[in-house]
Amino acid sequence: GGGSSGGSDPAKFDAAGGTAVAAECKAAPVKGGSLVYSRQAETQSLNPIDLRNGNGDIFASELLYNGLTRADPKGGDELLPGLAESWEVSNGGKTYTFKLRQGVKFSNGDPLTAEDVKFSLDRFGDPKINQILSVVAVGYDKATVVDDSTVRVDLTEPVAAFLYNISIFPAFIVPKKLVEEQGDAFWKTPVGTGPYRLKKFVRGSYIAFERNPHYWEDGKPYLDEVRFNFASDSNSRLLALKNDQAQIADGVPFSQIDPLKADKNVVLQQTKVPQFVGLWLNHKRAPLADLNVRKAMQLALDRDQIKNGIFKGAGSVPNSVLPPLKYDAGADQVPPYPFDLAQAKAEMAKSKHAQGFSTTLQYPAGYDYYKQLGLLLQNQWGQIGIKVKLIEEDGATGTDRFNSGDYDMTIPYAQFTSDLTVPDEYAGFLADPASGTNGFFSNWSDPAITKMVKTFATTPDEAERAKQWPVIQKAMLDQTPVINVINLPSITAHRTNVCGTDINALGADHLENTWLTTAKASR
Amino acid sequence: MSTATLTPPARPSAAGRLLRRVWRQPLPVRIGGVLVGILVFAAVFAPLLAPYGQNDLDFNAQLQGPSLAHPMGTDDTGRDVFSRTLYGLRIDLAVVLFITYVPLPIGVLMGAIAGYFGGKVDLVISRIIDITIAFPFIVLVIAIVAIVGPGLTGIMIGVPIVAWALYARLARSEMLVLREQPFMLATTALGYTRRRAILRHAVPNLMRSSLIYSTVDLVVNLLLLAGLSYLGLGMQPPNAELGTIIAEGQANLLNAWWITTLPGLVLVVFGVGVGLIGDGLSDGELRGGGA
Amino acid sequence: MTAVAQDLPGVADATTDALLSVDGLRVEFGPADAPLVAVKDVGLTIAPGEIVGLIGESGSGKSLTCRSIMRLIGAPGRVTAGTVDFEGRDVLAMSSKELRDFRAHDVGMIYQDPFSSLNPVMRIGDHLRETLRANRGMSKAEARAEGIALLERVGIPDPERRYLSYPHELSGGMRQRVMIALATASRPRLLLADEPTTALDVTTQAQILDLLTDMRRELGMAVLVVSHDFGVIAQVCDRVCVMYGGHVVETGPVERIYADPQHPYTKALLDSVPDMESAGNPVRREGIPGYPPELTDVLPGCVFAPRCAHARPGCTSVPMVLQPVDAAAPDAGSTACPVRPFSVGGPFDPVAGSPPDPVAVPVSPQPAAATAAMTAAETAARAQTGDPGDLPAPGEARITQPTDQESTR
Amino acid sequence: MTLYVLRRLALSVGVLFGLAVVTFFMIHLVPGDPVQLALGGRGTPEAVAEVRGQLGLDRPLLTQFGDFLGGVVTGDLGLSVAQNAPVTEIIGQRLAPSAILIVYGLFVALVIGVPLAIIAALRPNGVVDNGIRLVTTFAFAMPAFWLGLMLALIFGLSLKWFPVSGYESGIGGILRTLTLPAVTLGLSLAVVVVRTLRSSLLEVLQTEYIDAARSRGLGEWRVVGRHALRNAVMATITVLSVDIGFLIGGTVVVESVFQIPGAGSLLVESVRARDYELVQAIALIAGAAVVLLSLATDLLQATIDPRVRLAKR
Amino acid sequence: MTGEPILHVEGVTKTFGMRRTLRERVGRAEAAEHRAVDDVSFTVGRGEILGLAGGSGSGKTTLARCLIRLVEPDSGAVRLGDDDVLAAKGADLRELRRRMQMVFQDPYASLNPRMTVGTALHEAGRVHRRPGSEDADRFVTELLARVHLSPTIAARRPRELSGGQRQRVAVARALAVGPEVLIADEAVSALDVSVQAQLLNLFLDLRDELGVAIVFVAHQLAVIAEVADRVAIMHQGRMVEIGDAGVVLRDPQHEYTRALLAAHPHPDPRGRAGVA
Ligand SMILES: Nc1ncnc2c1ncn2[C@@H]1O[C@H](COP(=O)(O)OP(=O)(O)OP(=O)(O)O)[C@@H](O)[C@H]1O
Ligand SMILES: Nc1ncnc2c1ncn2[C@@H]1O[C@H](COP(=O)(O)OP(=O)(O)OP(=O)(O)O)[C@@H](O)[C@H]1O
Ligand SMILES: [Mg+2]
Ligand SMILES: [Mg+2]
Repeated sequence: GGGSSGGSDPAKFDAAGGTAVAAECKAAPVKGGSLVYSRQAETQSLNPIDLRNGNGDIFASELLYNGLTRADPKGGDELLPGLAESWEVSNGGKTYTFKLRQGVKFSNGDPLTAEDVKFSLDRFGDPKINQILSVVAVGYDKATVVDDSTVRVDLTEPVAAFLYNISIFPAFIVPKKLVEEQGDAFWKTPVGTGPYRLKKFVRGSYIAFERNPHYWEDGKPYLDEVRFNFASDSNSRLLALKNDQAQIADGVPFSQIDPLKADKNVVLQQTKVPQFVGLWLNHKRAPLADLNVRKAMQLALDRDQIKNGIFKGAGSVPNSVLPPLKYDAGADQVPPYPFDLAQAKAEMAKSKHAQGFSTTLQYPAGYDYYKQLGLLLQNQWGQIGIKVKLIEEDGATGTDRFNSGDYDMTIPYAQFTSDLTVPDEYAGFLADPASGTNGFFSNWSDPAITKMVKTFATTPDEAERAKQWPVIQKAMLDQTPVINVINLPSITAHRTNVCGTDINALGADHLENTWLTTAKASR
Repeated sequence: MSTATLTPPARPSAAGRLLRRVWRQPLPVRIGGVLVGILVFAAVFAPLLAPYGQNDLDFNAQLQGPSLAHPMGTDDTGRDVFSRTLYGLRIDLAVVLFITYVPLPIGVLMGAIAGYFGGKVDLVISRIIDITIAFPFIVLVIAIVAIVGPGLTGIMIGVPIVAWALYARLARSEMLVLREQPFMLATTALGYTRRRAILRHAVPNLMRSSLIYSTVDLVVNLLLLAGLSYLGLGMQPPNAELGTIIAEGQANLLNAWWITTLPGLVLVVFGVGVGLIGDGLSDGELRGGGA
Repeated sequence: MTAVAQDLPGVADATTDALLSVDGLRVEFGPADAPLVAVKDVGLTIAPGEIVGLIGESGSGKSLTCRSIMRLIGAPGRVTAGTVDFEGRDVLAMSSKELRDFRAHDVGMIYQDPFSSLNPVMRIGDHLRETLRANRGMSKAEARAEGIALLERVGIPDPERRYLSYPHELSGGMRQRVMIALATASRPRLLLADEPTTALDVTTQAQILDLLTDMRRELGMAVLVVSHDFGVIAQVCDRVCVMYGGHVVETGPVERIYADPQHPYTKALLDSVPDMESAGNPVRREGIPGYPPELTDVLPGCVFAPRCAHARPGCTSVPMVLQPVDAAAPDAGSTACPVRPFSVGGPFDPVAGSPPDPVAVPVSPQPAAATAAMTAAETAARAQTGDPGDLPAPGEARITQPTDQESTR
Repeated sequence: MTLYVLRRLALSVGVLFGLAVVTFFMIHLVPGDPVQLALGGRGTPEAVAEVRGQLGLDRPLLTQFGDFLGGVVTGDLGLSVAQNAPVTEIIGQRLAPSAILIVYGLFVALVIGVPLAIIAALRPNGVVDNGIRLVTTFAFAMPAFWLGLMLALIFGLSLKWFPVSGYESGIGGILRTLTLPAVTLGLSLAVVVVRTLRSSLLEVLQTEYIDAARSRGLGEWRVVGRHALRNAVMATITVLSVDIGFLIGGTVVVESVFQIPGAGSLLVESVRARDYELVQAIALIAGAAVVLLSLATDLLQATIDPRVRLAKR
Repeated sequence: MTGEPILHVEGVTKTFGMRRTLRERVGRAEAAEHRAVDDVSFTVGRGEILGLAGGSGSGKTTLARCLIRLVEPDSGAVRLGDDDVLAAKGADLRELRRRMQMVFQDPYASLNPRMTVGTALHEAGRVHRRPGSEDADRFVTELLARVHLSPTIAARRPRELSGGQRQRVAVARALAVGPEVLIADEAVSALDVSVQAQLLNLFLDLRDELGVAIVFVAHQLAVIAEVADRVAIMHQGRMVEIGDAGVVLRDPQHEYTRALLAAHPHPDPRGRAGVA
């Protein structure tokens, strides 16, 4: 569980390991060809409001549908117009009026109507339908068709992140008539406005898309056909890539970074996404409720060792307890915890647990890097007298224990990613009791920070928000309710003949910009 | 050999007798015995033999190929694969022996009872056997792991729950033949209780083929451990188990073959050793004294 | 001791025009450096059309002798000395092609257990057809007609239906008839019958024995009948070879053997045959004290000496060589006992060759005492060869490796 | 015969019922909420309750079990929570690859195993025999994922004879995509074939009817191929039918290595997701397969060996 | 020489339905319903040997097994002394079985291959708390002496013994529990004549010295003639003739008995018929 995406600065943050754009890609894009993408997570559902299999579902929906707004497919945490050409915010941030893009057609040739938009947004706002991510529909009241090309949305309160909230899958626009007529059957042969349309879907095996001839961006997409081959085994994905059985592969394991760098046929691409190793602390457990202890734990972490030893240089040292998000201040403004054993020991000495204590750390089974990380944490915290017992948990059990607060320390999700590029969602979970998650299941609460987060989430003004967040970021880091061990990038690899492989801030490939230098030779 | 011994030779020690008995077996059994013997020795004395601790991380020696310092190379956190293999072997052998030889007598007993009594008893036991065999084992292991917590405990509970059934089926079909044997009839004729007939007379005779089968089972179980580790259901960290080592190394298989291959080879050697013994035994060439 | 025997010409009653003559046959098992010798020195001849009986206790090597003639000794076993001569051809030296021809056309063999000598998953007809097609090159239809005719000849009622039966659907007697039909399908000149009736009840046994003599008469084939039942031998055989401990100890016409056995073993054997005459007044027979030797026993001199009522000190060093019973009458057969306790002149001393001191003839011991004594002797013999756990019990040491090395060559 | 089959099928229904009971309650006992998991672990309590209500997961267990059984009878295996799709549809797509893989693997095992077993049995304990036993034992003791990857590296990456992963239907597709997986599976099973067949061949070769056949002057190949093999094959069939469970277990790993969308990996995923309906359905189908297979084995044995009477057991 | 009757058998009948043993399945032809033993009655007295003869499949073994309920008869009565064998249950049945012992045909299969002779013999005595069984060594030695075996045999396992020795051990094991009736089902058929004679003597000794009643099953009439006081002939499940051995075997009344006698091979070749 837990795999969703969010967006922030999609710039390649690791120049050395980043995309080396092949010379051929400098040329003008060529149309045609088909591309095989070897993907870690399988697609199970094509219903964007009921995506239960995380990225496997999300990335397929991203090709089939569009929202009113969208994250820049080329990266960057700015929002671009999607099916809405433009919008106006009024009524103190409680009313949004969207002007729809003209001439947009669904992949079956039907025109996009304001009714479709209203229909889709109302589904988004109905918690009975939007079960998966109702949190992003916070404050949604209703949508009204103003005219053929105008839709107004009213909110119950100002929601600063609203435009971001509707940029992701629950708010994708679907054709009202067909959905109503066909019911559940619609999602088997879905119709959307995205760059591709469904060609064939073989459960557990692959899903194939073909060019949507009615796509609204001129000349795009370039590819005739895209096929996602599901391959949960990483060796298998890489073999397929090396074998040219696939041209792109996602989920490149950290251990393969170095070997892949040496491969002439393959380009390794790291993209910053709001993903991190979130280590949750249970504040119901005495030693962990002690701020000095938490600080000591932060200070005792040798993050460089973690980064280089385990993540093979990928990732970055965080200056936040949350993953990298929009508005995050830089290290100069909010400095990260340094690795300082002496200071850590001093903090321990100040705490009520100066003599050290024993605790447990549970993490998802089946990931070698968590195993190694566990060992390293055990080792590093052992130096300040914290004895950590490691427990591997089957994912489902782990989630269960996390949700019921039955843990000391836990890494609750194997892939821990924010759904949005803005901090509203995660900050709310952690600090807003109204989220109902009891401090994101950590039992932590801090009234002061709660108040700041509330204000932040309801402040429509961008500049204002950009000023507020670093303060919250710093306050949270000081408090360390949870520990962000390290920020992780998304790592994909593709063959050199594949161009335009940018990944948006949500971690999704937008294959409408992708093209093959060897357009006819692929498959 | 005409030197007649007039005085009986001094009775050799139990170990000596065992050794002598092993030595009288056919060549493949002997080779198998030596292979397994070496591995058992290595496992038992792992703490003395291992040059490094099993969890000593060394970020200055990541992914090094086999060398004098690291006979089996290092893994991607610089742990010495050889040391981990030795320690892993230790746990593996213990676990595998447990999950193989705990269900064996239970299964044999159940099979013996079913075959001996026949009729309703047989019907009931046979159905239970059928259900157990038909049950997707992986569900059970995952379920147990989820209940008792991850690690070898789940495997050590889960495997025996299922594994007895194979032995039971084997023993039952043998019992059907055995019970018509005059010496089994004789237990009835002699007025022995059924309990005695089954426990003292039938079970020891049913053991042999189960023991032979168990040599296959040993290997299967060892592979199962590895397979479950591959699926993330194996040993609790940080300590190693062969399957875990192999499964972990699997991520590096394309660039660091030794992490998977060398411990895998140990597995193979164990399998070959046990297999040779089992082969020899099933050829009916076992010489000297009954078990 | 066997070396001496090998240097001698074949058995005394060998005829030059013999169909089969076996000479100095030796079969070993176990490691080459410490072999277990199962057949030590066997010689016998069979004339065309003759029925010869081979009698002896279990484990005396009868079956191995038969198998050696067919060259069917399995892997750990091997013929280490001797010749098997069939009409001037040396069977032991045949190429695999020749061997197959030999088996296909010249000899047939039937076995003790009719329950296990037919392939349980093949129909009777399949057996016959396969054999007829392979050995007599018949077409399918011919083979079927001939197969049914064969079944009819061996007295199987309703042969057409039986042609389609599976072996387990037939009674033991019928199966043995089928075996005879199979073994004689290619009209061999020699039939080896290894205890053909042991598994059958007396009524069926009588029928099968009749069938054998009928076949001999009709086809003119010679038969070697192996049995441990003197009654069976007496009923059908012209001549008898008596085996003990891997040796032929006496041969001769069946009447002579019965009326005037020359070897103490033959006599003791005849004396232990249960007799109908005792009905109504049970008698105790002596039997032969002790037990037959086992392969691991190394017995110098006469193999029968330890159980022999007439043994004397020299018996443990005499060679086991067949000598004519009566030099004047070569047809009377020969015996391996130099003591001749039943000869007109009384027993000879085996060493000195002179009639022995009558006092030296040991009195036949009480069975109990003899048994105990033998057990002790056996124990001693075991002690010589090492660990008692090593001893294969008679009958248990089966041929565990059945592949006929020669035949696959 | 028909009666026998009917009787066995009746017994099988009992077995499958038992299997259903065990699977149902076991999976429900396991901690972890399928709905919570399906909703990504962050579903609001309301959403969770909503979905539970929709799926009927809020009713008493026994009612749910009754429903499940009713569904089995009517062929409606329910809805997968995790995938939000009908179980029959999901399984329908993923059963074929596994079944084909198993059959293909079995075929490979036989094609490799039977000749080797015969060769080994003809010269027991010879160099060839020992060599065969050693090599097959080797193959047996190799972890499937290792063996599979090696095959993929050699025949997929280097020689490019086969794709390294994936699955395609159709004869050509199956041959292309399932050959390496089937070889991986078959190699480890071949040793079982070699072992049992070899030793039962050795046993059969000692019997009198083999000697009898030889003494009739039949050629060695005929003796072994026609007389010995058919009898020896019985034991092998029995062992294979038992080992089919092992085979099904083996597919999980092989499917994962070669990324075959089969039922094995689906089962693992489903248990992970606590996808009750799916787990139950797969368990039941796998169970039915095992049960049917053992029935088929018995029938096959009766065909091969006329002595095997089916009326009793 | 016949003492008072100890074993009474009346109208015992056993019908086999579909279920048959493996051996029979492999061996015999199909028989849907088969009367293996058909209304058989007889008695055996103390110190008497009753010879039971008949062709293969005539029901000898089945009858013998019915007596101690290794096979459950369908109807009839079996009494040992005054005790009803067919009605006994549990411990009573075990006690009755103790009093009626059986020796089987196959010397190679009738002893547990995994037990030494000593263990097997001692076990039998100990289970039934036989007097003297507290002292294992003496108990075993005495039993072995009874069947003329050396005490060294005690340490061996069955496969280290010859067939004749095994059969003696089987007899010793039967004697270990102190039976009043001994049922020998083809106990000497598998043995060589030389050893057979020794065992026949042993049975005669047991009869004379211990006064046990013996039901001696054999298919060879000559063997029966050597030991039996009385002879019963079975044919197709029925007992066609029973009487003193001398009478039955010399002057058979039933046609089947005569046929059996005629087929019996005679060791004297001079008397043979029809051989060229
Ligand atoms: N494969 C074998 N390995 C070891 N010893 C064997 C083997 N086959 C036969 N023997 C031994 O060789 C000896 C002679 O065996 P053979 O079968 O010829 O005896 P036999 O006279 O036919 O006896 P029987 O009357 O029991 O059939 C026996 O002691 C037997 O144990
Ligand atoms: N368990 C059984 N099930 C079915 N039929 C049986 C069973 N036991 C014996 N029979 C049949 O009963 C008949 C009598 O068999 P039984 O074994 O008593 O004969 P027998 O006189 O001892 O023969 P043999 O001399 O061959 O030992 C046979 O036809 C046999 O097939
Ligand atoms: Mg023989
Ligand atoms: Mg009988």
